Amino acid sequence: MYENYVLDKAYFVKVIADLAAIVEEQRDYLTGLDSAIGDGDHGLNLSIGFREVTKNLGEWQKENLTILMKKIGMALLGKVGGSAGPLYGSLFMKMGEPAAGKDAVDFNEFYNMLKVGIEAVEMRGKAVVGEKTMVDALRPALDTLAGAIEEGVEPKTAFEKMLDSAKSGRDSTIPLIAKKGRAMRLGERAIGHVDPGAASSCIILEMFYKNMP
Amino acid sequence: MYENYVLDKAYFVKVIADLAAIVEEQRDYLTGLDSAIGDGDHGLNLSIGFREVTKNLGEWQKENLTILMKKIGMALLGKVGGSAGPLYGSLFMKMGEPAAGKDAVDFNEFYNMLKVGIEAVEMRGKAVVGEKTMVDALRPALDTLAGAIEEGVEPKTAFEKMLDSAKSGRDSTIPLIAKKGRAMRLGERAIGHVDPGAASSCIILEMFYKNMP
Amino acid sequence: MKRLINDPYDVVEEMLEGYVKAHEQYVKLLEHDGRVVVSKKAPVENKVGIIIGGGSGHEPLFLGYVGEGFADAAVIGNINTSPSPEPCYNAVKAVDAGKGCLYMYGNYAGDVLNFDMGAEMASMDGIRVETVLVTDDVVSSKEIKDRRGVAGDFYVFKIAAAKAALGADLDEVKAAAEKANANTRSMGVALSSATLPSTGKPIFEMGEEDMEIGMGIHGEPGVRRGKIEPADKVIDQIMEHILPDLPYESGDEVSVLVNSLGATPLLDLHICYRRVAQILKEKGIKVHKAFVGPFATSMDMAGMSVTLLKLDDELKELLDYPCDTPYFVQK
Amino acid sequence: MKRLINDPYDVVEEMLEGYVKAHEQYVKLLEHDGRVVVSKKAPVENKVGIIIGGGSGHEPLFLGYVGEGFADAAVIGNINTSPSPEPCYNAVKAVDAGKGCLYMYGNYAGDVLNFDMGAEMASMDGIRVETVLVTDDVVSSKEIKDRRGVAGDFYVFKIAAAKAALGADLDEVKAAAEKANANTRSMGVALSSATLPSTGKPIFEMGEEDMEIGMGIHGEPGVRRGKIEPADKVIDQIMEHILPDLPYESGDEVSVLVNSLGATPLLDLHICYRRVAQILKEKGIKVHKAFVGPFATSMDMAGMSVTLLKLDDELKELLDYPCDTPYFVQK
Ligand SMILES: Nc1ncnc2c1ncn2[C@@H]1O[C@H](COP(=O)(O)OP(=O)(O)O)[C@@H](O)[C@H]1O
Ligand SMILES: Nc1ncnc2c1ncn2[C@@H]1O[C@H](COP(=O)(O)OP(=O)(O)O)[C@@H](O)[C@H]1O
Ligand SMILES: [Mg+2]
Ligand SMILES: [Mg+2]
Ligand SMILES: [Mg+2]
Ligand SMILES: [Mg+2]
Repeated sequence: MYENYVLDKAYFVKVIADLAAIVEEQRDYLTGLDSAIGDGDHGLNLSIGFREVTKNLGEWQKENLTILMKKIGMALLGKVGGSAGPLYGSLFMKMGEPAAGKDAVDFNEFYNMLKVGIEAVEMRGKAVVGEKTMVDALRPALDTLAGAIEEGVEPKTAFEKMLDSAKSGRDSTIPLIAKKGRAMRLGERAIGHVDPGAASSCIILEMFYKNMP
Repeated sequence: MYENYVLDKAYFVKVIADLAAIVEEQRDYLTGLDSAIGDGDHGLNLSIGFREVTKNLGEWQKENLTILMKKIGMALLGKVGGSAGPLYGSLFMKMGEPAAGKDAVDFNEFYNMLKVGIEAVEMRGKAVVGEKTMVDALRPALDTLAGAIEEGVEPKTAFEKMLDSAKSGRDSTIPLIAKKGRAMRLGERAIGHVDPGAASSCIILEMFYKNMP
Repeated sequence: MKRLINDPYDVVEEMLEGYVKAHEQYVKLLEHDGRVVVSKKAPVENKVGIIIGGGSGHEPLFLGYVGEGFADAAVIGNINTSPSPEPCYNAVKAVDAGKGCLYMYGNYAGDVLNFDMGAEMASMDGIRVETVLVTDDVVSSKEIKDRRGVAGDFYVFKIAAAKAALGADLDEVKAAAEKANANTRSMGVALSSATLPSTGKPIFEMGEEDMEIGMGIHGEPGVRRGKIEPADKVIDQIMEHILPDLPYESGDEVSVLVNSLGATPLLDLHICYRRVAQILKEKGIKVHKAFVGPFATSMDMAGMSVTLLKLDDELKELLDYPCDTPYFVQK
Repeated sequence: MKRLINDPYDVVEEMLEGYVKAHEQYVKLLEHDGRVVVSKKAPVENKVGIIIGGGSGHEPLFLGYVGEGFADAAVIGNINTSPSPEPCYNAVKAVDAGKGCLYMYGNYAGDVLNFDMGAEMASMDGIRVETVLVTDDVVSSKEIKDRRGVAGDFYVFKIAAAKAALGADLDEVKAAAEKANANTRSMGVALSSATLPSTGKPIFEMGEEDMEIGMGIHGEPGVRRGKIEPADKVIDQIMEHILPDLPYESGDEVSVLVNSLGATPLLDLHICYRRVAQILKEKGIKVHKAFVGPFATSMDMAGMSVTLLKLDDELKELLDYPCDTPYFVQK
C-alpha cells in the first residue's frame, strides 16, 4: 500500500507555497503567542523566511526533491535567525536526504523524510518532550505516524492521526514550565500559554496533510 | 478717604500666604493653560517660587514692607526662572519701593506700589496690550484703578473694578494671536486659549482684593 | 509614559547630584550655586569662557557638553524653564579668565530675560559678556531673529567652543558662533508628548495616528498637526523645508545631525539618516560628518529632528577640533 | 508609542544602510554579506578578532561598538532575533588576522545555535573561534550559566577588546572576557513595552501603574510585575539583588553602568545613579568610573538597568583603555 502512495514534486511545491501563505495569515497569531512568553517575533521570523522561499520557489522547483528541500532549509536558516531558523532550517534541509535525488517519493520514503527532519530538530536543539518547545508537537507526531504505519493504517488516515497527535502535543505545552528557549527564564509565568514553536509545527504538518492526495 | 485707608504688614503677609496657597491649588489649572499654548510649566514654576516664599515668610515678615516685597520678588526671580520669574520677580521687588521703608501704607501709596510694579513688568518684558501676555490683564487693571481713584470711588470698590478689568483683560487674550513669549511661534493655533500669565495675574490681584479690609 | 523619579519638585537637584557624581572626572557644581555645572578645568588660562544653558529636560543638552574643548559651564534651569539670573552671573564669575565670556542658548523669551540680567550683573563687575542666540528652527518663524533654537545648539556651541579653545578673543569667538548659527537650519517632528515630571502626564495628548510637524524641544506645539507617515516621507518634508531656507546647494559641504527627541530609537534615526543622505547626494551636497543620536531631547518625547550645518574650511576645522565631555568625545 | 520607519520588513537593511553611511569613517558592510558590520581597520595585524552580535533593536548594541580598540565586527540579526550562521562565519573570515577570533554575545538559545554553526564553519577553514556568553542578568536564573546577557555585554566586550588590542592571544582574551563576565551583575526594570516595527504595537500591554521587574532587553517578561515606585525605591530593590549576588563588598572597587532601555531620559537615569552612588558609599564600595546612558536598549522601551563590574588592576586598565567607535569614544 505504502509503495503505491506517491507524493511528487508538485505536492511538495504546493505544500511549501501553502505554508508560505498560511504563515503570512497566521503571522500575528504566532507573534501573539511569542509575545506572551517570548520576544514576540516568531510569526515575523517565519514570515521573513518564507517570503524568501516564495521569491525563489519558481526557480527551485526545477531541482530534485533533495535539492529543493535543502534550498528551502538553507533559506530558512539564512533568513530567519533566532531559534526557529536553525531548527526549521535543519528540519527541511535534512528532510530532503531520504528522497535521494528523486522527483517523487512513496509513503515509506516520506515517513523517512519526516523522521530524519524531526530528529535533526532534536539534535540541533537538544530538547526532549516536556520542555515546552516544538519538540512537544513533533516527537509525539512522529511516534504516532510510526505506530500507524506499523499497524498498516491507510496513508492519509495515518497522517491524520499524526496531526492529531501534534495538536495534542502542542496543547500539552500549555500547563508546562519551559526548560528550553527564551521562555525558560519565565519560570511559573510561562504556565497557561501555548508554546509558539509547537503551534507553528502543527501548522507545518497541517499543510503536508491538507495537500495529500 | 484714601489717606485713612491703611494696609498694614499683616495684610501683605496674609495676601502672600493666601497667594502661595492658591498657587498650589491652581497649579495644575495654570499648567493646563500653559500646555495648550506654551510648555506646560507655568503653574509649576509659580509653585516652586511660592514654596520658597512660604518657607521664608515667617522670617521675612520682621522686615519693613519695602524689604519684605523685595525679598519676595528676589525669591521669585531666583527660583522661578523662565519668563514668569523675572516678570513677577520685578513686580514684587519694585512694588516695595513706594512703601519707602514703612510698615504700613495708605491707599494712595498702595496704588503707587501697584503702578510701579506693573510698569516694571512692562519694562522687563517690553510687551504692550494685545500681545497675549500678562500685560493684557495688568495694564487695563491699573488704568481702571487710576480712573476709579480719579473719580473718588471707595477703595474696596475701586479695587473690585480693577479686578473685573483684569479678568476682562485676561479673557480678551482668548481670541488673540500671541506676539510675545513662547506662544508667539504658534501663530493661529494660539487662538481660542487664555494666556496663562494673564490668568495668574488675575489670581494675584484677586488675593490683594479678597484680603482688603 | 512613565518616569523614574522621586518628588517632582526635586528632579533637577537630584539629577544634578547624580550627574556630578557620575561624571566627577569632568565636572562639579559651584559650591555656592547648585545650578551651575562647571568644568573641572575651568577657568582655562587665556581662553574666552564658554557658557551655555537653559531649562532642564533636554539632556545631554546643556550640561552634557561641559568639559575640555567644549563649554566651561552650563547654567541649569527648572524643567523647560530658563535658569534665573543669579546662576547665569555666577557662571561668569567661575569661568572668566580675563578674556570675557560668551553666553549661548536657544532663542526663548524667558532665557533672554534671565541671561541678560546675568550679563548686566557681570558687567557691573567689569567682565564683558557677549551673547549669541541660536535660531535654527526653520518652521518657528519666517523672521530668522524670531526663530527658536533646537538641536542646532549643538553645532553653534561646538564651533564657538573650539574657536575659544584655539585662543581667539571674545569678538572672534562670537563671530564664529554667529557664523555657525547663520549656517545652521533644523526642523523636527514629534510623535508623542513628553511626560511632565510634575504631573506624570503628557504635556499634551496626541492621537494614535497623529504627528506634530515643527514641534519644539519644550513641547511647544508645532506649526501643524498631520497624519503620521513613513520615515522617508517625513524626511522628504523636512528636507523640503530646510534645504531652500539657507539655501544648501549643489557643491556645498555640510554636517548633518539627526537628533532624537528622546524616545525615538537609533534604529529609526538611522533609517531617517539613510533618506537624508540619499537626498543630499541627489542634490550634489557633500556630507563631511554625520551625528546620529540624542543630542537635544525633550525627555521621553518620541520624535526627531534634522539639522544641517553648511561648512567652510574654518567651520570644518572647528567642528573637528577634539573635545572631551561626558556626552560628547571627539578625538 | 510610534515609530519612524518604512516597510517593517526593511527596517534592518535600511538601518544598516543609514548606519554605514553616517559612520563611514569607522565602519562598512561586508561586500558579500550585508549583515556584517566591520571596522574599517579590520583585520588588525597580530590581533585576535573581536566579533560581537545578536538581534537588532538594541542599538547602540552591537554595531555601535565596532571601531578602533573595541569590536572588529558585529553580526546583525533581525529585530530581537539572532543572526543566522552565515554572517557569523563571514565575520570571522573578514576580521581574522591569523590569531583566531572571539565571539561574544548574550546568552540566548537562538544566538548559541547560530553562532555555534558559524564557528563550526570557520573551524572547517582552520580558523579557531572561541566563544564567551554574557550572563549578567541576576534575576533571569539562579544558575549563572542559564542567565541571559543584558547591559553587562558592554563591559565584557570592552574588556576583551582592550585585551586583544594589547596583543594578547586568543586564550588570554577569552580569559579576560570570562573574568569580566564573572565580575559583572545586572538587573533592570521596564515601565513599558517596546513597539514592534512589524505590528506598530507594543509587544505586551502594561497597566498605567505597573512596572516589570527583571525584564530582559528583548521584551521577554520579567520575574514579576509590581506597582511602579519612586526611583529611590526601585534602585534599592535592584541593589538588594545585585550586591549579594557576586557579592560586592566593602573595600571593592567597581564600575557602574546605569543603562536606559530606550525611552527613559538621562534626567531620570541620573536620579537613579544618585541613589546607586549613595548605596555604594554606605557599603564602602568605591566607584572607579560610571557610565550613564543608553548602552543596550530595547528600542523605545521605558525602563533602566543597573550593572556593576568589580574591578582589579587588570580590569581597570582594560576598561580605561582608549577606543574610538561611533557610540563609544574614550580618550
Ligand atoms: N532548544 C530548542 N529546541 C527546540 N525548540 C526550541 C528550542 N529553543 C526554542 N525552541 C522553539 O523556538 C520557538 C521560538 O522561536 P523564535 O521566536 O522564532 O525564536 P527566538 O526565541 O530566538 O525569538 C519556541 O517557541 C520553541 O518552540
Ligand atoms: N515679554 C513678556 N511680557 C510679559 N509677559 C510675558 C512675556 N513673555 C511671556 N510672558 C508671560 O509669561 C507667561 C508664561 O510664563 P511661564 O510659563 O512661567 O514661562 P515660560 O514661557 O518661560 O515657560 C505667558 O503666559 C505670558 O503671560
Ligand atoms: Mg521569539
Ligand atoms: Mg511655560
Ligand atoms: Mg518654561
Ligand atoms: Mg527572537
